[in-house]
Amino acid sequence: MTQTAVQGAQAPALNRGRLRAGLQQLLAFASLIVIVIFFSLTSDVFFTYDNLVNNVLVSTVVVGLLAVGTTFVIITGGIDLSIGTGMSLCAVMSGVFIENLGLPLWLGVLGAVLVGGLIGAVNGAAVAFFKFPPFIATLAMMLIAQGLALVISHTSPIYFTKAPGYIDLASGSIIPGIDVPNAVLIFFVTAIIAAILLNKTIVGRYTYAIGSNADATAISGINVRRWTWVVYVIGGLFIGLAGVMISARLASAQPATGQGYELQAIAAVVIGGTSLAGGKGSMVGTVIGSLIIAVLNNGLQLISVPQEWQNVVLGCVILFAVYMDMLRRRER
Amino acid sequence: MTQTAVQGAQAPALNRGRLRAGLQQLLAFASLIVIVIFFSLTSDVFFTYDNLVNNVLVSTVVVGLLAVGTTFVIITGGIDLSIGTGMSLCAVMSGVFIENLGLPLWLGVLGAVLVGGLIGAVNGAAVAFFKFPPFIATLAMMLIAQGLALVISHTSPIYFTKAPGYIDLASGSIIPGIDVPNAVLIFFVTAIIAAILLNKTIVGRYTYAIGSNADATAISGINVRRWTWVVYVIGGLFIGLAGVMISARLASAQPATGQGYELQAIAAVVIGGTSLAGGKGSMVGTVIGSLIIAVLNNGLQLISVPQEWQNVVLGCVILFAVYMDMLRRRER
Amino acid sequence: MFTLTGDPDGEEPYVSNPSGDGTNARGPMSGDYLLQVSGVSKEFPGVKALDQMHLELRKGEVLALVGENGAGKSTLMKLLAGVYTPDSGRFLLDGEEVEISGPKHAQELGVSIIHQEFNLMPDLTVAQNIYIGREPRWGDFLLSEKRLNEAASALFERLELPLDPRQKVSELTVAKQQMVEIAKALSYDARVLIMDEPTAALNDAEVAVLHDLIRRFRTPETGVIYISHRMDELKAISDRIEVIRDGRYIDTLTTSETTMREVISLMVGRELKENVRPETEHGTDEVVLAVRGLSTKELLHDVSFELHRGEILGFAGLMGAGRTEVARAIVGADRHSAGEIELKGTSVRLPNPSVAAANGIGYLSEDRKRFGLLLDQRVGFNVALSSLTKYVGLGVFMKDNAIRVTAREMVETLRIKTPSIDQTVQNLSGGNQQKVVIAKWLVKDCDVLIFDEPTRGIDVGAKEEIYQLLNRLAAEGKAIIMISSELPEVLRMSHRVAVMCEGRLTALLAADEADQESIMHYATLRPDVLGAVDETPEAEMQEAGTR
Amino acid sequence: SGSGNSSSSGSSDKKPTVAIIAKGFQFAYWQAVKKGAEQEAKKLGASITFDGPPKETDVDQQITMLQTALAKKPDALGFAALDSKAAAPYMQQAKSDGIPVIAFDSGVDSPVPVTTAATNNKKAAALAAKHMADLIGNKGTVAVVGFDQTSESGKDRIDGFLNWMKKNAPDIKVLTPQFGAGDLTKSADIAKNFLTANPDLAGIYGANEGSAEGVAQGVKEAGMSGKVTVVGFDSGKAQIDAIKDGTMAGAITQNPVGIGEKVVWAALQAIKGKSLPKTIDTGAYWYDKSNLNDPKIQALLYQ
Ligand SMILES: Nc1ncnc2c1ncn2[C@@H]1O[C@H](COP(=O)(O)OP(=O)(O)OP(=O)(O)O)[C@@H](O)[C@H]1O
Ligand SMILES: Nc1ncnc2c1ncn2[C@@H]1O[C@H](COP(=O)(O)OP(=O)(O)OP(=O)(O)O)[C@@H](O)[C@H]1O
Ligand SMILES: [Mg+2]
Ligand SMILES: [Mg+2]
Repeated sequence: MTQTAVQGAQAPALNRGRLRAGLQQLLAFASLIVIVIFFSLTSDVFFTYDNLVNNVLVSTVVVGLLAVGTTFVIITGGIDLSIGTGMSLCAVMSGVFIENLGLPLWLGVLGAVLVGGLIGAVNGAAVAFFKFPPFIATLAMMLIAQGLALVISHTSPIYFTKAPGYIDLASGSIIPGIDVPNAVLIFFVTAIIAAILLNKTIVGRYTYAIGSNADATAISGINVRRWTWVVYVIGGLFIGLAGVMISARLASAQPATGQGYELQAIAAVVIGGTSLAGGKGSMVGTVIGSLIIAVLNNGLQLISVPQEWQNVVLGCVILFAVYMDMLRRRER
Repeated sequence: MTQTAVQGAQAPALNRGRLRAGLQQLLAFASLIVIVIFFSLTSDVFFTYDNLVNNVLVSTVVVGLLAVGTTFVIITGGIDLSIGTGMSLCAVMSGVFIENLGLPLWLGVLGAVLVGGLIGAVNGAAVAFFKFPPFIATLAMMLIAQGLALVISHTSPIYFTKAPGYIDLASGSIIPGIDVPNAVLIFFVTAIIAAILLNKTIVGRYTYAIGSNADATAISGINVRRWTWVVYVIGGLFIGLAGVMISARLASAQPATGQGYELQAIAAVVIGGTSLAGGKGSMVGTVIGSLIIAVLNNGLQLISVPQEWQNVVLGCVILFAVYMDMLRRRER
Repeated sequence: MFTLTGDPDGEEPYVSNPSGDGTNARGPMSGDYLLQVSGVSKEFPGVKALDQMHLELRKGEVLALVGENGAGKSTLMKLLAGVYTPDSGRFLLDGEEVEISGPKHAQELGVSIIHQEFNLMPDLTVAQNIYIGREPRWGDFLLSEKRLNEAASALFERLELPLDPRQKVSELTVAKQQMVEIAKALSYDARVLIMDEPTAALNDAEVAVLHDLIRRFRTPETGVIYISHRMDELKAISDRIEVIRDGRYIDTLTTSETTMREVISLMVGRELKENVRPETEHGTDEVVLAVRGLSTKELLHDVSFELHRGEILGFAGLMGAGRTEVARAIVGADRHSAGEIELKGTSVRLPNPSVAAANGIGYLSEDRKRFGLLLDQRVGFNVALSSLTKYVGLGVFMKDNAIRVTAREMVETLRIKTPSIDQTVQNLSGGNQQKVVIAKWLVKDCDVLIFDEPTRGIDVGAKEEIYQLLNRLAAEGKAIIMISSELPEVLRMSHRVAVMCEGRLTALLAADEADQESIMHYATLRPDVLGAVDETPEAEMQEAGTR
Repeated sequence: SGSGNSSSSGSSDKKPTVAIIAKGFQFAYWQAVKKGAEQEAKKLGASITFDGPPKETDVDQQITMLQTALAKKPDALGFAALDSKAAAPYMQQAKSDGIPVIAFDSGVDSPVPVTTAATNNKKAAALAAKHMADLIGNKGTVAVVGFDQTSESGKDRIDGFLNWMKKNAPDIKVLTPQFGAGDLTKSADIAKNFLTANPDLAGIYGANEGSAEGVAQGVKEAGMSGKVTVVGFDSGKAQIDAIKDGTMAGAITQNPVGIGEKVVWAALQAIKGKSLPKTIDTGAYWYDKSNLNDPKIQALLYQ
């Protein structure tokens, strides 16, 4: 994955390039590191294990999962606005499966993830087969998912009472001794799987190819429609997983939350250096982008920046982080 | 403006084409007409002068103004996420100018519109000169504008008490005898000006050229950076105008509202057939798109669709409208 | 409905069949044919691109397909590649009728194609592009990047192409991108290889390499369809030449028994004034543009020359010599690190092409898709793009009617084949797209015109017209730089020839000093100091060129 | 520590710190709560922080803020839960960290909070219903504009109203509620649509500040000022003006400043280990033209 954070799907060219590539990789983290150092100096609780793991990382999980999933979609040159409300719908369906229908935990979780896959499949079909612009197809899905989440839940949160294990999915800690919440582990494990999928498998290769030049990909004999659809389904599975994680964390499925998460996730992806024009991007970048947003939200509150100023600072830091990334690439 | 709704910046080709172009133009309205007919049949109050003008058109104004302004930006292949919160900032500044500083009405309004232009100028500079991706530059501006609106207003609404004429800007009726609120008039007049700007002037021509292929446009000897910047400034002026209209309508500047309007405005633009990839689009389409959204919101409530279902219907209708538009183009 | 025509041994030229149904009793056994196309038609909105088209490819032959811009060559090839489906007609492969359902199917049938317009994924590497859809894998899913690059390296070694498998395609020059396309097409175990203007972006040395590749590819079981507007290379590479005009089959000639003059007259359907030479012996003494010590960070080193009023200054050099970079640096499309540009005696700063254009310097790029055209806009808009400021009336409004008049004039003057000036440029044939770019600069009316590969993809007839046009412009007092990879063109058209090698200007030759040998000499005159920055590929290229 | 008002430990020589997590911060209501808290903190010599999520549906973000606030190890915590069940584990964490929790605005479904300073939203909404019924003579059609379909307080403000009507005013027909997300323009559009669809509408109830002000605006735009009975909730300049000019008949106000004061007061009591009542009802009051200038009411209103 060395150079991939920068470039996409390639291994570094020459041996002398390895060192430079390694440095590049480090530079990708630059803004994150700068921000972390800043908060470490200005707050004495920021750089504690407890804050970093239980606050920063835990709050990265949901947006991070959405961002990881939607990275695939964005690299194809698409966009998915339905991830936020789609997540709520999946959370609600998880509640329906586990609480209302009393299905076993694993089946309920699987079902919720598959509902996410279904959302992705519908989006993907609209984009790939019916040629809807992704913005429109997923905007419609955003509205439809929001509506359905409210309709299905009868506009009330569904509380997980029957399956105590459900909450442990997010807040428990499967590794004895080390106090890392499962949600964080699940996030990193799935991010790594996603990175492998993107960089080391045929799905990832076609994802880049379609985003780079869909016509040329089609002429090369690749079934662009089918693979585009597959990419949206993958994105959808992550929506489902995010829905499970947010409802497990809150011990409840909140039907009205969700809107706004799509912008945060897309922002994380773009801060991570993935281009909305398609063809370029990396999973490492997306994870870093998600962390930057989470660290900022946490750190600004810790150093008691008044909330109305927090947005101003957040905006400026996003510009700074992206500018650093742009400089880094230009220097290559 | 005949065929431009379809293709962009040129007048219709041949005389025999005129008729076909006219028909096309009508078809662009097709989904709107279908929706209007549907609601006319299902609700006996929908198709009344009062409902159409005072409810539907009045509720079109703010989103419509934002959509009209952002059409320019989208045709260049950009996007502006800051229009919603930028509008709030302009509203707050209008309050500061007129209420806090006691400037005369016209100066306050001018000032607020210019603040919008300034927001656009900053966005434009970030995009055109510093080469930020538009999504990032305007996302940062969205956060910053939101923060500044709250900071400047001390997180309280500013009420317009000193300048009674301000409210008339939106709710008064300048044409005696005919009961059309000024806000509606202003919206249509500016939309027409925008359409002329886009179709009949060099700014419009360059807007299409940049969106179509910025590299080729630059090599053709056009100062792409400058014109991109100009386009964002134009978009910004509309943000300012929208800020004036919303605060005039409410007789107060609400610093916290605004977010979410950007998605509605962009949706209106895209429903109107403008491509987010740039190079294609029309003002007529944007106005139609804004009207479709407003009619739906109004009509669904009139026929008492429960609110949680309204989003579902809205999503489906957007798909339908865009699909109609896609069919219409394919048939050309 | 259709019977085969022609002599089994291909000794006699086919008789043209104006009715297009190809009825003719004589013919070889269908087993001798690799590929047959009969009665194929294809219509686009407003354009009948192919009308009862007919083509036969024999086993073991190179069949050249020629025709004017917009004749329908690429359309026919796209039908064969499964990109379009025909409105009517049949395809026979090895005598058996096939229906080509898509690009993948065409590949499976053994039909491999190099498209005229690049069809590469710029964000992927060279190797990834070549093996797209056929990546070496572990199992079904996991990619093996190592084996991929090894396969590509082996392929390049076999084909003797100077390509780096790991380089990103977006970083390659047009010529190298063309090599990637060629390598990709050859990497399939194809029986029918279709090349749609593979040499448009190549210079003579690279063309030789390509021809060598084709000869090696040809076996008794394979065949090549070769499309080109370079008449000289048809003689060198093809066995037979099929001529088409306006979407219709005209004739098939045996190369060894025909003259190019005959081919051309069949193609254009009229006599051509050939071998246009500059109207004046040399330009005036008035220096319009002086470039002094131009250097860039990457490549250019101390490039100095003067351009005179009324002069055509040819630029020759091997691929990557830096001709394009000189042009881009002059107009400010790229930054230069040192040097000065004087316009009519005063030093000017040209930070970007818009300032250059305002100062009367126009640049026509070699890469028309990326830097030349607004592909999704209409012909009229593209033609007027550079000169829109000329068409502003009443302070702000565009004078659309005046634009339309100009656009129509240009379509006529340059014989741009388009149903109307409202056709989207994307739908024009490659050569006609190039004409649109030229039209744009003619309308702009610059004093200094830098034409980078202006005749790329343009048919012979139109080429002559463009040469005449260049001469006329020069005679009118414009100063013209013509960058070209076609040496004969450079030699014919230039008052003087500038030769470049590895970013340096190695010679400025007067017309009478310039010939094939002298230019080749200076084009390979590598400075002994420093050595090249990016040594390997260029070195190999030059070997290939001098071989 | 680097920043002046960042505080991390409760060492005795420092001012006690109270971290307050509200349901929002942008609306006047929350600013009034903040103001009350700040006043009380100044009076009692404490330092406070005040945060809230951008929207009242952002449960997850509020939980993150809660966690971050706990990371600062404040001496006490004031918390207005968007979803009290979802916050339960963090209440436990606060308890094990020894941080006393004061619930406010609405209850927290947990034994942890030492006290709850809140308005009883259902009761308050019932009060609004009662006044509405009185004003329209116990018959006719009434419309409801809410701000949030899912949160507890959003629901209580509607349910309290609907339940009272059902029980006490059988002749009043209440239309299906619509929700405007507290956005003035949206709420105004909704109110106008209600009036168009039901020309005989007797009254409209707006369930929070934004909704009520939006409804008043919509009624004005429809030219129905005074012809339809508008009952609001909360306070704010536009509402007070609407009451003065007759567009709005009256509204329910809570005591946000009082809530803020009580939170800080109770927090300091808890820090000192003093016992507190289980609930502090901060009350809800009807105000209209007649009692607008009553100093008791004036104290509850904010602009
Ligand atoms: N997609 C399309 N839509 C409309 N017209 C098209 C399309 N593709 C090709 N044409 C038209 O069909 C005709 C044949 O085009 P084609 O590209 O086959 O020509 P060509 O012989 O390859 O020319 P060139 O030598 O310039 O490449 C042209 O008139 C062209 O404008
Ligand atoms: N986009 C690019 N990215 C990286 N390198 C480039 C790019 N364009 C050109 N180069 C390099 O710059 C050098 C000069 O290229 P240039 O295009 O100026 O040469 P040229 O003489 O015009 O030859 P030709 O156009 O035939 O390739 C070459 O070494 C080439 O590899
Ligand atoms: Mg062609
Ligand atoms: Mg070149």
